[in-house]
Amino acid sequence: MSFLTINNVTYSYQGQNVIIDRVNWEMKKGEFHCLLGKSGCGKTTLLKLASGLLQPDTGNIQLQGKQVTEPSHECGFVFQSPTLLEWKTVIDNVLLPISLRRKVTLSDREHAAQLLELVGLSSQFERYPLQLSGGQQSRVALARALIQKPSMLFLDEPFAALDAITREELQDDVLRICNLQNTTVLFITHDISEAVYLSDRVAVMEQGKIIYASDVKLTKPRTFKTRYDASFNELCLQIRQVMSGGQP
Amino acid sequence: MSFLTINNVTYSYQGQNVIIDRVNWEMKKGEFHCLLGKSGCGKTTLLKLASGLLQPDTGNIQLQGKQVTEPSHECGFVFQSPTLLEWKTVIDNVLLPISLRRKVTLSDREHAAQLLELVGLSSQFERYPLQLSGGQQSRVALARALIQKPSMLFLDEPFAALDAITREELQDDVLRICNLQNTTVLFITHDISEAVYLSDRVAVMEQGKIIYASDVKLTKPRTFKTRYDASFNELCLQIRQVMSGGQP
Amino acid sequence: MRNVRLYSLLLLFVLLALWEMLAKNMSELVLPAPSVIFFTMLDGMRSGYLFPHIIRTTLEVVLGLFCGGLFGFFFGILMGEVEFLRKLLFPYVIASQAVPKLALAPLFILWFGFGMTSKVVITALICFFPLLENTVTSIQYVDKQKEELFRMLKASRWQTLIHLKIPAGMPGILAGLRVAVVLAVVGAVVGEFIGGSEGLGALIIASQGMMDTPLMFVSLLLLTIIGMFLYQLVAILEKRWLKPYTREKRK
Amino acid sequence: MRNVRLYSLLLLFVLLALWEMLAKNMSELVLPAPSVIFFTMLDGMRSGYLFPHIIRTTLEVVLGLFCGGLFGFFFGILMGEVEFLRKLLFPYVIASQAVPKLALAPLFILWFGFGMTSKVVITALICFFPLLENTVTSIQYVDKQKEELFRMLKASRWQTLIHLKIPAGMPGILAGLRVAVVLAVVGAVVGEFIGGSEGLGALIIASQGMMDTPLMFVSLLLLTIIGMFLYQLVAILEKRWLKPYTREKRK
Amino acid sequence: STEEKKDAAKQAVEKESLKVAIWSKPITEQTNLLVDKEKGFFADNGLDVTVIPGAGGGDAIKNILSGQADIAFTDPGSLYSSLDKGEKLKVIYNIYPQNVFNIVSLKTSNITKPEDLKGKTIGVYSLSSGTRQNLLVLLNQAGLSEKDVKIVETGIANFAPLMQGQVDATAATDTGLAVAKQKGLGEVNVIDVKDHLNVPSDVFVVTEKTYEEKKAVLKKFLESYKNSAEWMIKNPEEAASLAKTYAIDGKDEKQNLEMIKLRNASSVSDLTEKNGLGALDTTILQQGADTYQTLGLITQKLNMEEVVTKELLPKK
Ligand SMILES: Nc1ncnc2c1ncn2[C@@H]1O[C@H](COP(=O)(O)OP(=O)(O)OP(=O)(O)O)[C@@H](O)[C@H]1O
Ligand SMILES: Nc1ncnc2c1ncn2[C@@H]1O[C@H](COP(=O)(O)OP(=O)(O)OP(=O)(O)O)[C@@H](O)[C@H]1O
Ligand SMILES: Cc1ncc(C[n+]2csc(CCO)c2C)c(N)n1
Ligand SMILES: [Mg+2]
Ligand SMILES: [Mg+2]
Repeated sequence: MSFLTINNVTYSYQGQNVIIDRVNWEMKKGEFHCLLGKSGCGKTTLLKLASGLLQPDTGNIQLQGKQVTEPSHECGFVFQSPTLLEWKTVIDNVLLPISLRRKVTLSDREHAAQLLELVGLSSQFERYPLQLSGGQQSRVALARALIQKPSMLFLDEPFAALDAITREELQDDVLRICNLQNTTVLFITHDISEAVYLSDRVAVMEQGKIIYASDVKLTKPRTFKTRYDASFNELCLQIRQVMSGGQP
Repeated sequence: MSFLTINNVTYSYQGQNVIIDRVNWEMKKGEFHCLLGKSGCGKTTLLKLASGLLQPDTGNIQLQGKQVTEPSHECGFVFQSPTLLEWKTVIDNVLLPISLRRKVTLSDREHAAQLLELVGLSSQFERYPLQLSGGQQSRVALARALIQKPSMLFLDEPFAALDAITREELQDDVLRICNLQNTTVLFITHDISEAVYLSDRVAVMEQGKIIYASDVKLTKPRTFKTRYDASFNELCLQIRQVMSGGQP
Repeated sequence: MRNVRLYSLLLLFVLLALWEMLAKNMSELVLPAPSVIFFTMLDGMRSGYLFPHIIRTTLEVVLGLFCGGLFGFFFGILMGEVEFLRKLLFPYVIASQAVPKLALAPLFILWFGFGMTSKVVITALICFFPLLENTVTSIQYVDKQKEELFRMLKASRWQTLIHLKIPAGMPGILAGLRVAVVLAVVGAVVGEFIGGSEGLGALIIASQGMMDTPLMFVSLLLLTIIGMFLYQLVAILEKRWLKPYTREKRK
Repeated sequence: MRNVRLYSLLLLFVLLALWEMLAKNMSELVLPAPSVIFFTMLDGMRSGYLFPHIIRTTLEVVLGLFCGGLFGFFFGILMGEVEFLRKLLFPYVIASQAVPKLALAPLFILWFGFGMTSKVVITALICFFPLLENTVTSIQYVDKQKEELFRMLKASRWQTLIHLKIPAGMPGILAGLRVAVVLAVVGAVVGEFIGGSEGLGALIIASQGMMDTPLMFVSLLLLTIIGMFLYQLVAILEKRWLKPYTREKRK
Repeated sequence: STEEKKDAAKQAVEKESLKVAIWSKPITEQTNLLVDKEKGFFADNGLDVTVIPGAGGGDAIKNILSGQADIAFTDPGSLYSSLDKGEKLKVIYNIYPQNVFNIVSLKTSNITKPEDLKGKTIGVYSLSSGTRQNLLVLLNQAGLSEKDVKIVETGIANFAPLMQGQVDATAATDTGLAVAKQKGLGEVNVIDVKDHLNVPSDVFVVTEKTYEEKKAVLKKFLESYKNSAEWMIKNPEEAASLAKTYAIDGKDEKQNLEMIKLRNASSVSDLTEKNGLGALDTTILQQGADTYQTLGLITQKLNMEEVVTKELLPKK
């Protein structure tokens, strides 16, 4: 049974030209899907639709069989820009989702501290967001999305502001955590190899349509060796070609 | 004679721990240098120091032999986040640097339109920034930096929010324009191959220090073939090793 | 939103009915019934008795608002920009506000004469403060990143102001203007209390002397209408100017 | 910034000197010299004559400000959140402001008695508006991205308010509070104008009756001091609360 | 016709301008002062009179002290206070020799003489109002003081608390009482202050300097004013109808007439019968000053002989 179903969805901002054009998509529980596509093709919009932040003009979206009409408690979201609250410290920002639902306990704080350590910000708990570098801010946003242990994660280019090393570390961390919690993840990235490395399935969008989709049949868990696998590079190349307009 | 000289510069925010630690750097007229480094290592800070936005605690910075004490008219800057004015249309945002200096002429508008076309935003002139996708916003910021035809460009991860295809197109465009105008460029990126592809010289920072620097001796102009050059990949690998903590 | 209109009217009628009932059990000297007020107003309009007063007061309000608004905006910018001026002048600004103008009447008349000037000055004095305070605040809390952008573009202080701080602070500034608009009405009336022989404020005093409470309420009603009208005007201006800020919200 | 103190004092002296000179050529009944005012004040302080008035007015201001401030903040939030309420109630809010309270005196006395209540009510009525207006505005212009974040986190309306809109709108809200603080002083005095035998407003009226202009100016001076003191208090609160907003600026 | 205009302009220039600061807005009871355009009492005497409004007798005096006006139409209370502060003033004309203040109580409270007020709650306009000062004068005449009664400031609509029983009595003026009666006040007892100490209600006051420098003009003014007052006494109906346009509160002609008749009555006294309108009685003004001093409303002993001057009074 599918966990998230996007069913023939169309969307346009302010009734102007169509941004999302009859998209269909399906995700099973625990799967990790990546969305690729040129800048401005509608990835973020699709993610917002899937998460219930936007309502489709036509078609429908279902999460665990239920129609999505608004964001759900079970979903975590990392926006394209970090979107932290300037007046809260880093750790309070991470704890925000919790503090909105109940009193923050000591174990919550410990959990937040763990996550911050995981994303490599162990010494910045009490800093304010404006005192962080761009990449540090985006890592705080990631930690915030993870603190609720969501069963569904929507990640919009969470690693775009990170260097190759940190990025690869975090890729592995996210994969591990999601595996552990059997989290379903819809992930947007511009890095083709990142997409292939992470996903069970990748899709390429163009002008609001999904023009290509492919299962990634690499062994799991992925390790650094995966990147040197022949089929890895082949898939990357294929996707590249799709994106640059050639046929798959 | 060097165009930009960074001379034994130290910097710390609010007198806390040292962020930039006795950095020396030199750039000649028309050179393209890339700065790499882990997230939070101080790249943005160094760029802001070099551009005169921040003042070093010790040491000094010289542009064309003159001490840099404040930003100069000859410098363009792309910030890590797009930083557009929400109440101006895209084209007015691009024209902002001009409109601050003199009346905007028709030829300025044409120039702006050209640049917007160059960055692939030909149909969005009259939109407002909030109606653009993340990558589109960052491209507007790039166009804004280019409109003054600056002799020195500071680019802080301008392509981070862009997909591989658009990114490579823009890389070539920027290289071409800078070559044409003999622009000196200091460029921050997280993409090692991007750094190598673009630069005459790359540097790797760690904890406020420049721990590695190397000339890139690939043929110019760079073409898509460059990326498949053996020495290209070798250099990439070397930099990767430096960044992941191994010796060069 | 058509419903709002309906409910608004409904509420109005309920309130009027309540008032009418309340007034029934009370001397007309204290609280005249809305119906009485209405007919008094009708009379005053028909005979043309009210018009010179309305015109006079409106003129004072508009002129005072214009001067005071400009002044407040201008000084708000100056004091927002220059910390020195802010620290230097704020005590005097507060003094000018905390002092009840009614008590300073003779001085104003001494300095600005009996004509309209003194009332315009009082109005301006009363309504410049909210605009000043809001302007000072609004242009100070500007996005740091945008400020850096302007520093990078070597924008002069003036340009940063015009192209960044004022547009970015517009919502706050306009909130100040809306407070100022309403205060301006009070200002003009206070001015007329003191030394005016025309205007709705003078009419209030005169009607008090005559114990003509209905007439007094007519004046109060007219003042409210003037205030509401000006407020609405600002709201319309706001809708025009702040389009880009709210564009996203529309859908 | 120590220089500001110096210049501030200097300016004060220059102004006082000017005033002294101006007053020399004028009847004490119209404009008393600062020196005269000072000695009158000293006398009043020494004899203890002024204290009950000061205490009374301060109490009214503080109580009125508290009630009016809370009320304005609370309704500002309600009206900022619920467009329906905003459209429904704003006419009445404006009416309550555009009407000069002085004219409504008899009604207030009728409803709230001769005691302190009527003055507190008037003060509250006068000072709630700037806070309301600024709150309404401040909580409406919130970063769209942050709003989306809160929607994603399924924050209730209330939580979005508490955790996002109010903190983000704090600078604007505090600007409103600062205007309110100063208006509260005027409000209390106007209340005392109407029917009070104690308080600085009553003292102003009494001194006008006795044509004791120096005493009137002493009252005005004391009012200014109360206003300035409260304003400064809010500024200190602001510095505390808004630290994170301005943290970057310090260096 | 252009020449005519020029002539008129010339005349206007040649007219002596004079500003009269009054204690109120231009109201019906002062119609004679306001209708110069129509009746020309002052213009015909070569005067160009401007009326300057104020909020209370104190304002009128402040306005002459600051040079904003030449003549003050003010009450003796304000005069005494200013003299007490050392101002040099001259009283040149007695506008209303009759005191217009009174104490009004409901028939049911059975207050008929000042002594009955003991222990009662009495409403006054405000701390600075004539109602309070005159109440104190009356109490003083009855051997009572402020402490024997409870004075509350009721604001200008002071009859409402009386009707609602919040006060036992209220201090008012004759015109106030008349209006209140018209609005349904009902049966009341009235104690008139004039029956106990008939201090004039209003006088024309000038500064000593103006007095010295502008004697001729002042004389012309007083003469014109007297004419206007006589006209109003003779033609109350015409005045009432003119008040509709010239007085700010002259909406209701019937009420205008009542006001004007009351003021006409307070403009005359035995003395004015004898010496003509405006006749000054130094003794009663002195008595008033002394009472104000005993009441503590002023601190010094005033000598009204120095202040009152009959020199400018028009002949009968
Ligand atoms: N305004 C500030 N106040 C205090 N510390 C700051 C401030 N800005 C940055 N820092 C700290 O300085 C260090 C360097 O920041 P910088 O922005 O230069 O990093 P960066 O190399 O650009 O990182 P990234 O790749 O994530 O953008 C970081 O550890 C950051 O936490
Ligand atoms: N609020 C909006 N109003 C109108 N048009 C919008 C709005 N947001 C986005 N768009 C348009 O919709 C299209 C898709 O935007 P979207 O943000 O989904 O792109 P994206 O695939 O996420 O791009 P990027 O990789 O640059 O983030 C773009 O062309 C953009 O201009
Ligand atoms: C006929 C007449 N009626 C009322 C007053 C008003 N008045 C009398 S005393 C006083 C207090 C001092 O201002 C005031 C206001 C007046 N002057 N003449
Ligand atoms: Mg996007
Ligand atoms: Mg950076």
